[in-house]
Amino acid sequence: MSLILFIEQALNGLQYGVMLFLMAAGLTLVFGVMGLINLAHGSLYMIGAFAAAAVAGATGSFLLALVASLVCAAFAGVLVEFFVIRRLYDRDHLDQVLATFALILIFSEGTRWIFGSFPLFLDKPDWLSGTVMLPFGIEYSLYRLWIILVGLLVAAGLFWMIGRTRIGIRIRAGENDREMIAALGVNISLLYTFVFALGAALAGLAGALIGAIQSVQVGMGEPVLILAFVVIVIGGIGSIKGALVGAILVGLTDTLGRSFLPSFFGLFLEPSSAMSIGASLSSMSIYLLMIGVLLFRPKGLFGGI
Amino acid sequence: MRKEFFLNAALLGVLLAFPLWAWSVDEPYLITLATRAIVFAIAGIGLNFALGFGGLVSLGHAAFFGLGGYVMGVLAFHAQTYTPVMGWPLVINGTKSMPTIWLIAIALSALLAVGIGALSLRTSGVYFIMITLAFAQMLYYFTISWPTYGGEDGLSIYVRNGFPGLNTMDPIQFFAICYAILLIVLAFVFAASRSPFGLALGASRQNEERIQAVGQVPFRLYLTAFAISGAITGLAGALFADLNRFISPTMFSWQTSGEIMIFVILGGVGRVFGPVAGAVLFILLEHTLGGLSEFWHIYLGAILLGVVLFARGGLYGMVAGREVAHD
Amino acid sequence: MTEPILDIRGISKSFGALRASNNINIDLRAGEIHALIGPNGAGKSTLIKQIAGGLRPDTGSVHFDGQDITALSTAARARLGMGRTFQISSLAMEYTVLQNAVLGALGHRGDVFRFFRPVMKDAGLLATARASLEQVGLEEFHDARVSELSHGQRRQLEVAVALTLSPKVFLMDEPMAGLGAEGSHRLMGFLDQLRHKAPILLVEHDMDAVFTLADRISVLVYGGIIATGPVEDIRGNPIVQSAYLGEETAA
Amino acid sequence: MKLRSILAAASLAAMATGAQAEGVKVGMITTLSGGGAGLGVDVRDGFMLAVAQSGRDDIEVVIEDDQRKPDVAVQLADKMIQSEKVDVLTGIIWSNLAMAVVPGAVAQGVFYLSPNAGPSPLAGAGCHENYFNVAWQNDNLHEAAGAYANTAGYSNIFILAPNYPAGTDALNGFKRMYEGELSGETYTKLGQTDYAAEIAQIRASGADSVFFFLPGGMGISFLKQYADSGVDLPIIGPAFSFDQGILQAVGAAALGVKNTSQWSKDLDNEANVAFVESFQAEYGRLPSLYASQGFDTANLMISAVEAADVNDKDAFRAALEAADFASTRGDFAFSTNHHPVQDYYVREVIQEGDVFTNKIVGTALTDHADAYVSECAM
Repeated sequence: MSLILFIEQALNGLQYGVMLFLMAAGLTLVFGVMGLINLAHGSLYMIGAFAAAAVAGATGSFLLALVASLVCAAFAGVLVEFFVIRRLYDRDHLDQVLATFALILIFSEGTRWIFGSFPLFLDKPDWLSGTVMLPFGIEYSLYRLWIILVGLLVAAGLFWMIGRTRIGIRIRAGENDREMIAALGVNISLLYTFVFALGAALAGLAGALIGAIQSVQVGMGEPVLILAFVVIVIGGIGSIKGALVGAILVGLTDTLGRSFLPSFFGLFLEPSSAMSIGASLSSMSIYLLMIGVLLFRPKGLFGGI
Repeated sequence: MRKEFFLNAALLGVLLAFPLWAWSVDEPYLITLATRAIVFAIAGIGLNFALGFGGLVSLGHAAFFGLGGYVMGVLAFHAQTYTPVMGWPLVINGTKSMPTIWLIAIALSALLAVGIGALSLRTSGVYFIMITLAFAQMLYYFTISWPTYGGEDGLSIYVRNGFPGLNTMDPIQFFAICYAILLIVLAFVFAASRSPFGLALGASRQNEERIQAVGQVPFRLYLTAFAISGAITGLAGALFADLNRFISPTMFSWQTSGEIMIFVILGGVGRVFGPVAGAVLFILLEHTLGGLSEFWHIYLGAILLGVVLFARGGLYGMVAGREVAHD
Repeated sequence: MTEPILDIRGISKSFGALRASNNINIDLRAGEIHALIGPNGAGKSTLIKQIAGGLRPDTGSVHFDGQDITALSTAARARLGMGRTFQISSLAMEYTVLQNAVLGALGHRGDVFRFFRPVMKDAGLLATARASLEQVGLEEFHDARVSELSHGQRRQLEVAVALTLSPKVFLMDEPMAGLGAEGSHRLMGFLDQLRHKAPILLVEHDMDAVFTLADRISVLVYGGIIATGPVEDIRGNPIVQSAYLGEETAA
Repeated sequence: MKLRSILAAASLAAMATGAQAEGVKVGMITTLSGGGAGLGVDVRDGFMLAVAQSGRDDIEVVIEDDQRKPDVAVQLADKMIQSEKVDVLTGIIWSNLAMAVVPGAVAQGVFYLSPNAGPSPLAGAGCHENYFNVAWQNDNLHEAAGAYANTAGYSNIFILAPNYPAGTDALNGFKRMYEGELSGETYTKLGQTDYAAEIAQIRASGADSVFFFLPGGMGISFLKQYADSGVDLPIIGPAFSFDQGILQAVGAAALGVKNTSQWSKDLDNEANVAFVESFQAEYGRLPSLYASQGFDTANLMISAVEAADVNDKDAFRAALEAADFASTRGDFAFSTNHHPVQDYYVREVIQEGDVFTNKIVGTALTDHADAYVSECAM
């Protein structure tokens, strides 16, 4: 293995981590503020991707498609929050898991009913196509660099919002003590709707951004959802910082595991079994990471609650 | 109490009468359908032992369901091919005997549950949900890429394993076996729920401080409950494998964990008979809605949503009202 | 004076910069009620946790019945004979009164890992449970759920559950809190008798109760014991009055 | 639309008169809900089109959704055989579901006609006289890709597939025919969506070309990311990732890619021209590979129904073996293990107007059977 390949793979891991962060940020926010486990977060991701594909197909504009993904996912989020989710805040996790699992079924088949069973087309715009040369002679996809940038901007925006704005103060207060914030005269149900819509919009944006280089199809949300849960559990549920660190850890572990585990086993095993053992182990690597983290920190890396 | 008693009796009665009727009119598929409901019910009873009685929300019970299935698959595969399961350090041969397979499935599932539980019980709440899911996912990916027993293709065992004195390939006889096991499991869980262990476990779920103050360690109670829970679900997995004469990594998937949880919640968390009602309802829904439309998952989702939002406590909560204290 | 049953020797506990317990020595002897008083935030709950288990002191040791129990878990201490009642009722809320009492008796007997016999038909456990409930005056409420009980009744049940353990000492964290005048009065009469069964380490805010019941009093201020002695000594102790009683009466 | 009662229109009349003696009852178990539903829908539509075109009023088709779950498929097969008393089963898309259903079904005496999956055990030691595969053995398209790589002059290829049995079979099939060197061989996680790490490996490996087998959404993701990576080595793959149903989702990223298939919509034979036209007229979309396989499966069965009574198992089996039907692929015959002997073509992805589709640019293998024939005792 060459150093340059290692650096490139580390960059890939970072980029994958940032993609996961976009998805995990909304999930951890919703959990931190409302204490809600939302399995349907993956469906909002899917809605964002489908909305973007539909709008890009009709208008040809990628930026309009991104806007559409934000708006549609946020709108779906508000609807779901209003009709279903707000009845679940004071329920236990079990009811939340089942109800949002039911939402997955409804959203997935509803999307298939509207858009059909075949994957949709969504591509990055021309101005983000192609590659750029990085130092050390690494040729890297411009679009992937752009995703890293957007992801870091979103992270910065969230840190700013939570740390510096009035709405952020309310969110933090709500995390600590629901009754207190209600006593302060803040309209708590409006705050919750806002936070849920924000989380949904982030998921939708992630769906659109990632959909441009992946497959826009029904069921695209569930594998990402499980990864996002792994991320926020590693980071500590409710912590945006934890989500960012967790996402990057997961991204790096997965990417580097995939790239180097088979050749690592090749050092002392025959090639075919090295390949299969390496591949099996790398598909389990993030779960091993998560179990390892939880054994030493049962509330995740940044989980204080 | 009386309402619940009648509901239990009716449930068991219908579960027995329906296949007998199907047998008399020669509809073997309907017998198989009832058997499927029973096997799912046993899996749900297993989860309910940890989830309902101990408050341990495990989203990884597919690990035990799948392990039970693979115990059956691996033992039967080696018996069919006349190869030993293991040649060293001691020779273990395959078997086609159901009772042996059940015992091994129960023992290994309990052992796996002790391992997973000992690690997972360090966490609680959502972390516990996710760490149990992680263990099941690892087994899922492992079996997918493990070529010896078919990987993702799974493994077909063409003929059901044997039970002394019965023809297990005859649907009604296999049904009878499963029904008998259901009764035994229900009897055990019913007894355990009223036993000293049940009282202590329930108290631990409600208030860990309390159980410590009377001199007992919650961790031991939870771990025991988790092991029993895993063993029952593992037994269900072995039966499920024999029902289908087929095993595959799907048994380990998170959707399987989710479905087992649905049986429990649909029926009523913490009720001894809850998972039975839940599994029967789920099979009924799957069977009738599947014929309505290509998009039947939408209706299934809407019904599940309705149950969570408006029928708290599941079917049993709706019909039998609030749970009465066991005494 | 007899040998102390419970002997806390020089324990200290810090949380970051905060010294919650500062070289505390306190003991409990047969037949006495030893009251621990102190203003809010003095570190009473932290001290109780270190005695009952659940919090390990940084330094110092806890001796019980001649044995060093500093490293033992809460459950192990309970099995050795520490009966505890909590400041905030800590009961199995979904269970009935009788079930909670049976739970105590079962925990004490120790054969928890039995799966087949109905626990609520176990004559031995029921006898212990009923006797304890009768002592605290809850015999009329066997079948009531704890969640339906009044605040005072829950306090009584706490004591009853502790009784089922036949403890060698009682640790009681504010048992009078929230009781009406009549309830307090009844409980005081009961504790007065109870000390002959097993001595009581009593954390209490109700000064009337403390001065009526206690044989000895220790005063905890800012994590340290500033005085220990018989009731009259403490009542007359100028340091205590300025540091604590004065403040309390002013409040 | 009531699934359970999708009957070939005329069969209603047949039922009304009770005339069932000559007819055949078909059970179709296929994936109609969830992520992989597109393939099942195509197989079903192709199959039903052929049934309708046959004009026969004695073919009854019962259709059920397997949800892509093996245990559900097994239950449905039991139901179809035991309760519906079907004569012929068909429809399964996925190898793992086929492995779960087929051995048990054929052992109970029904015929199974596979419109898509062709796992190797069923072609070799596990072959059965009542099992017919009308699509291909799983390795076939990969073998064709290997053969094409030779003719294209590739000598240092990078190959990748998901880490599951069909993936291992794919790479083994490719290597069976390919004669050059491998610059790398990688197994990815099943369901993986991000391929940056693999693409970086390809770039670093010094390969002159890439072969991949990534069915469904995995292939779409890989192709889009590959096109975006600046690695411009030629790619070859089996038709699955370049099929009509998903090409539109890949878009320009797939243009020019060579893929191997036993069918293409521009195959110039009478049956195919009629099929493509009538499929488009009936369903308003271009037919896919899977639709052609469903169509051929139905026509094979119809040819057998016309030649023999399904209750006479031996005669019906002989009629199936004769494969006397006009296949959309042109020449079609069964090998002794009841798997196809057929030509495999090389197609190139092109754009016609706004539609992405394939055109044939060559033939990879002629009259090709499969590697497992000799293991089959039939």
